[in-house]
Amino acid sequence: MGDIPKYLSNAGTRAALLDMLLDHVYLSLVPLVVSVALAIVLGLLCHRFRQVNAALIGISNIVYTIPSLALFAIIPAVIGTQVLDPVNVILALTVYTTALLVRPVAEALAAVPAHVTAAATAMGFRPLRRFLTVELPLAVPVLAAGVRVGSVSNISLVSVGALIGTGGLGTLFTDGFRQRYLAPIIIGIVLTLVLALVVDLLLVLLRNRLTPWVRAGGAP
Amino acid sequence: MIEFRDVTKRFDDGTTAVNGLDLVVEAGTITVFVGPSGCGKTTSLRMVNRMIDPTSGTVLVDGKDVLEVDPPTLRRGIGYVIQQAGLFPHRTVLDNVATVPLLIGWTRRKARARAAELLELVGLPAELGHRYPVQLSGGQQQRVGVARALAADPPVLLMDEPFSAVDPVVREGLQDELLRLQAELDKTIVFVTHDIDEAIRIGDKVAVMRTGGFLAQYAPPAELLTRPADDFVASFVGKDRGYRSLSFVDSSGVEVAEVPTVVEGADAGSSSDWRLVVDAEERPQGWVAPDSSVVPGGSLYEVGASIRGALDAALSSPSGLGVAVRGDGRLAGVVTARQVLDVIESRRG
Amino acid sequence: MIEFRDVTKRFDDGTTAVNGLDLVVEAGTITVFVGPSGCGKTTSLRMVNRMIDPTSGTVLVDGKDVLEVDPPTLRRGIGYVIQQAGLFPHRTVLDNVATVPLLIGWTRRKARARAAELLELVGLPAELGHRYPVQLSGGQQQRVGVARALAADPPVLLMDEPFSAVDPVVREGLQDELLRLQAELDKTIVFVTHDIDEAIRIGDKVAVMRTGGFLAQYAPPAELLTRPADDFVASFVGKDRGYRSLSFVDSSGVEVAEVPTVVEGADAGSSSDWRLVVDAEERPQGWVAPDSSVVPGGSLYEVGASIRGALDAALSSPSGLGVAVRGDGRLAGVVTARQVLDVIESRRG
Amino acid sequence: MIFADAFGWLVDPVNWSGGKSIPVRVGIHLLYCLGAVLGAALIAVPLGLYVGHTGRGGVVLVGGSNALRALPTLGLVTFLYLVAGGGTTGVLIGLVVLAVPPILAGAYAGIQDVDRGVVDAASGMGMTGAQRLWRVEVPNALPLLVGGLRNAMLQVVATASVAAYVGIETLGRPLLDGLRVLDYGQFVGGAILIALLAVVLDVVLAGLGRLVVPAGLRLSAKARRAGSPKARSGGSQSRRRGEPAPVESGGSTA
Amino acid sequence: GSKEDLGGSGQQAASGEVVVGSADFTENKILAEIYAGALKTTGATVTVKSGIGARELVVKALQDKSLGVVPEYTGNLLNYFDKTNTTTEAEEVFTALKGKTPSGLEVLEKSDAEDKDVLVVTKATADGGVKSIADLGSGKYALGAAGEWAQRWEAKIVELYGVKFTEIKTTDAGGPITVDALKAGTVQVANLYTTSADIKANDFVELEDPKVMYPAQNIVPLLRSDAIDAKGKDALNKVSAALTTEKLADLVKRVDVDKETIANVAADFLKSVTL
Ligand SMILES: Nc1ncnc2c1ncn2[C@@H]1O[C@H](COP(=O)(O)OP(=O)(O)OP(=O)(O)O)[C@@H](O)[C@H]1O
Ligand SMILES: Nc1ncnc2c1ncn2[C@@H]1O[C@H](COP(=O)(O)OP(=O)(O)OP(=O)(O)O)[C@@H](O)[C@H]1O
Ligand SMILES: [Mg+2]
Ligand SMILES: [Mg+2]
Repeated sequence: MGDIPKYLSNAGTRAALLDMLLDHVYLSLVPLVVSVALAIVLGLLCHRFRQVNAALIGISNIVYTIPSLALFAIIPAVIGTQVLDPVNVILALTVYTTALLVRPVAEALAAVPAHVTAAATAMGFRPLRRFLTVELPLAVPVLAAGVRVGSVSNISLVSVGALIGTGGLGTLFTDGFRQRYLAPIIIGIVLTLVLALVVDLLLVLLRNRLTPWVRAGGAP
Repeated sequence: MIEFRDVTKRFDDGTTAVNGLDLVVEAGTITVFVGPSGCGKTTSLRMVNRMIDPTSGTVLVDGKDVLEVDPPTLRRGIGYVIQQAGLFPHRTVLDNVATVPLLIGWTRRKARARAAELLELVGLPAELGHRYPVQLSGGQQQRVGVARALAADPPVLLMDEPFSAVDPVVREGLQDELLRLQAELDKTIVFVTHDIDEAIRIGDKVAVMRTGGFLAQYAPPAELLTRPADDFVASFVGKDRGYRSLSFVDSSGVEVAEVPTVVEGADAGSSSDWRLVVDAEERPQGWVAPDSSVVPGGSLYEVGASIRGALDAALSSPSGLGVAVRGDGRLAGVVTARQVLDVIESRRG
Repeated sequence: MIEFRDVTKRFDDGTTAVNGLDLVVEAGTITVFVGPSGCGKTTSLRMVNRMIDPTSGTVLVDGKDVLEVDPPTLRRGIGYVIQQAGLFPHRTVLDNVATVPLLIGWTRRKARARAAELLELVGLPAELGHRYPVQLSGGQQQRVGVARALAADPPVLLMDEPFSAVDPVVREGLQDELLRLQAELDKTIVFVTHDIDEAIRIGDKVAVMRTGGFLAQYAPPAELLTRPADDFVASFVGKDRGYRSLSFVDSSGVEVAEVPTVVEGADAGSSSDWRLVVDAEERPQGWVAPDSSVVPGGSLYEVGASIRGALDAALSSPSGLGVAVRGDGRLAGVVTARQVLDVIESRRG
Repeated sequence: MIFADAFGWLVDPVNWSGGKSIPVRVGIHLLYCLGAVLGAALIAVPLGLYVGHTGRGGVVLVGGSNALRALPTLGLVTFLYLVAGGGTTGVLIGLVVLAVPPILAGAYAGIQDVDRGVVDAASGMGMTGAQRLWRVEVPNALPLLVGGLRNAMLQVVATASVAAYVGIETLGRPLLDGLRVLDYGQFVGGAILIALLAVVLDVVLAGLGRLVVPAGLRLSAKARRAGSPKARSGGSQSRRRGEPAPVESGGSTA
Repeated sequence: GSKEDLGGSGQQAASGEVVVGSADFTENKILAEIYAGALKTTGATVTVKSGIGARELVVKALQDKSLGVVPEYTGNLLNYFDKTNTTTEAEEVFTALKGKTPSGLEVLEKSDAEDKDVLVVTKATADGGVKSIADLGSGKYALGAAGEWAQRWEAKIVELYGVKFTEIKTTDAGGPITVDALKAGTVQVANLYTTSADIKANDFVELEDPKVMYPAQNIVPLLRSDAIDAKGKDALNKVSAALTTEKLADLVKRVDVDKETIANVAADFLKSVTL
């Protein structure tokens, strides 16, 4: 472990680490944001239509069985992106994260008390407005919990992309492994953890900002 | 005015929730729908603001078929108070109340001002406005629900078991509040409950419904108690209906008599009569028995209120003398059960 | 017998839920704890079976400090019925009821037999035994809850708002059931409710509690109605307390008189008197007025029941004559409100 | 055409015999997965039950399991390979770390979600802590517990392919080899095999779940889904979710 | 790589930006870094995308414009472009390669530096009489090599030497798994590369290849013709000229054994070259 200071002493290495970290952030968070939007739409469909619900939950279960590595590499073959295009990783992670989030979103929407939605309808809300201003905000606590799991697992999944040469902190693992060099591996693990922690913290802050009523005294 | 014209609602699963309902709710009155669970009260109510559309028949609000109005527009003109208040947990009390004004395009400032006004109207302190619904007691939430429904000053108000979630004492307070408000605002109100006491207490007219969506009787409450249309209504209004129907007999015919009094704290001396203890403001506090022991008093009734209170005052009094008070709580006099009974019998004749 | 000796419970957050409670529940009686929400009823109850331990003071069951008994052992000897039944969703009804017998080491066969017996006792058909709780109605679940608590035949029964989840009609049935069971089983029962009517109906004694954990009054229900200890109790027992206290006065002193009758369907002829319509089995059906019109009858009362029913029968009757029936529903005679009042007054003297 | 290649690879008899045949790799893959999930269950189930039962340490548990989730499996596996000097231990530990959080969440949430009234009734009847746990809490927690195991299994099956990177002949082998030479047949064929294995294991676990989850709970879940009023007054109204599908429901780890 | 190159790598020619790719082993990464350094001196904007996997992937990346130039090896590259090739001698290979390189791509001058496949055994095995590939015999030993080895060489080794392995274990491309397998005895023969630092470090013995099964593997830049201008090509040629096998092996050792950074090692080397 004494290698770590030596490893970090090189300015080029530090710059490279920063690059990888930024790549990692980009590769893991873009899918997160996209999937939240997608999951909200799909979750809404699930919530409104029983058949869609069954179908989408089934599909997301199947998606979850595809190994991430496979998905990273099949995508270019299927949709014709460039082999090394980070879009592949982003797409793959988007698919996973959406699969992960659809269910909690649908459940959160279903958990909005019927009397609250009925009250909104009775006051003359049109469906879209009701969804955006009543149902969705109330689903935030559950959605946030899902997003937190999604962000953490994305951040750890991006590393696998290193096996096909797609940036991120995972490169530290493959490099370190080939050189039998623990320093980059340890630093890679630590940076991944710290990144996950920081993002999680930010998500908690964001959730708290969006849900002041929850801390006012008990769950909705 | 709300009219149901031969309205039937059959759900997809074959349940007939409302069956040929014919009924007119006069403008400016409170009509209560009452009946056992599942008899179609909620369904009837919801056909007024098109939360549910009838299978056949017509519902008219102020002479206009509701099916001809776009639902959100219709609903914005009809206040709806839902069981358990249905408040938006994610909005402050003030924002909850301001919901409909904002929907119909008021400015935020104006809507908030209106909301604050309404909180006062329903008897809530202004500082509650910045709390969230979870931070309120059940009774406070119900009040907010009522305030919210009143916000855009709709002429029609639908209330579905609005007070069912609170305990009996608070519930009575809310009912009083509603009656006070109605005296002031003069809305057309349809009120659903499964509590016959509540129905009798607040309804100008009561519609008793029976399982299967049938209207069993539609009449003013006094008539319901004295002349139930059939056994179902009779058993539904309960076994105290004779006593309760006295609520609709006023007590003005009962002459109050004077009674010897003792001011609280003063020496009672001795006497062979029961003497009423009063405080410095002449408010009754209890009785001194002939043996000079002090005993708590019975219930009080207000002069001019219903004769039910007068009878209960007499029955509950240890001296056999029911105590009448004026509106300000001061002693008016005493009555005996016999006197009350005389009045009741004279009314019957 | 259960004794509370100066029992106080203060929770970690500083809430004093029960404050210096001193109270004795006699063996073989039903004591009801009643009071507004949060007044400490549940906390008091749970100190009996050590679901909660008191901060100070002593709770004794049959003279023995409960703190000296190992909680599971103590609890197996005390039946506990929880609000909303608390049935085990993963076990059949029969296995739910057999839980305690199995815990204390009965054989499965014996426990099942006992459970079946208990289902019958609480009025449930045997075939329900093989269902799961989710397959029962709310009222049925409550009955199973009671059966489960009775399974090991514990001398003491704690019931925490056991009937609060069901509608008023079913609730009344369950209360009757409980009274019937108690007549048969002679348990020492502590019953918690926030419904004063329920308390008065089933309690041999009622403890009215006040927010802050204070005992406001501990008395038999009749006394509670006629002599509430203070304003809080008076307002809590409600304003009809004079009338309701008549529930505890029996009607045997009221002599019934004969009344002319007309058999249903037969020609009524004409008469200047009110005549009672009866069916072939002599069960009252309504009245024929002097103008020969048929009007529905008032409430009926059973001879020997409380005088409250007699008064209501008289008040509700269109003829002014309250109709008394025998246990089998056949006409016994009629009474006037005046007669009833005479009896009431004679009782007071 | 990719799938045609994959099919070609899958049915090529060459791939069905010898030391690197599909059956052998499926076997190895399966062994690692079962081992990892079993190991994780041995750690996570008692821990989850304990924390759920006593209510102590919930915050630490949730925080800790979230941190575990953040550990990159590839990093862990390579790190452990270099430290332990071999692949097997490293891969097993890496997969166990992966499987612990979902199982923990399932066990913990399962116990936590048991209706308060039911737990209360159990103690009120004189059950000891252990009796309450085993006779009431655990049976009621089974749907979520099994759900947690299914989640864990899915993730482990998908991730065990990484083991090939450190020289273990799991189904990740065709994946990595196919990738090196862009042999899509081999590559997609491997992916399909992994997905199939995951589905089969999931179905098996779901079946197992049906066997162990008491009938009463299944009925309650069904009634809840149907929105029947009976279910609302039933014994388990505080349970928000029915039997969870394999996809992790975020709510349970909030 | 940095963020900017992630999305825009396709337009590198137009913008004067060059992406240098490398396969996933140290030597290739060093070479990529050296190429990048050399190209920078010509004023080009250069980014490095390293650790991409095998040749198949790299070539595809060059063709779909993800990459501009990669360090390659003459023999393997020729075999890749021409599956039927049989030439193995350095000049012949290079000439053939130039002819077989698909249009749009091209190779520059080859370097003297060479890093070819080599089969190694432990000292103990060598002492037991195994000096040449021919001594491996049939059904005696297990081989550890990367996944694609069997496909490329299994038939050839039978044809030239009659060698059959009991098992061809997939390990990795000359990385820790292969070395560990050989050390642990799970395989007795391993496919490594001549510049590998592990050979010396572990006293492995390189087997002779008298029939030249493994072709010459001179370092050569493979690029997409329109990705690099004349100045750039000139710079790369100078790099190739300055490189020798010994220098390359030393560079690899400095990274793999002494844990110096690839960038430093590459920069050091570039200082010794006059561009
Ligand atoms: N959406 C629906 N689909 C099918 N049946 C329904 C639906 N809504 C209500 N019902 C049925 O219609 C009948 C009347 O329901 P409604 O809600 O109007 O009763 P209610 O009088 O309001 O009862 P409660 O006092 O329990 O609220 C019931 O039998 C109910 O089960
Ligand atoms: N575990 C606890 N920690 C802190 N305070 C508690 C706890 N349990 C109860 N309390 C408080 O103690 C007081 C009495 O509670 P208790 O449950 O005994 O009331 P209750 O009379 O049964 O009310 P309800 O009719 O609503 O059931 C309340 O203020 C309650 O909030
Ligand atoms: Mg209703
Ligand atoms: Mg309570």
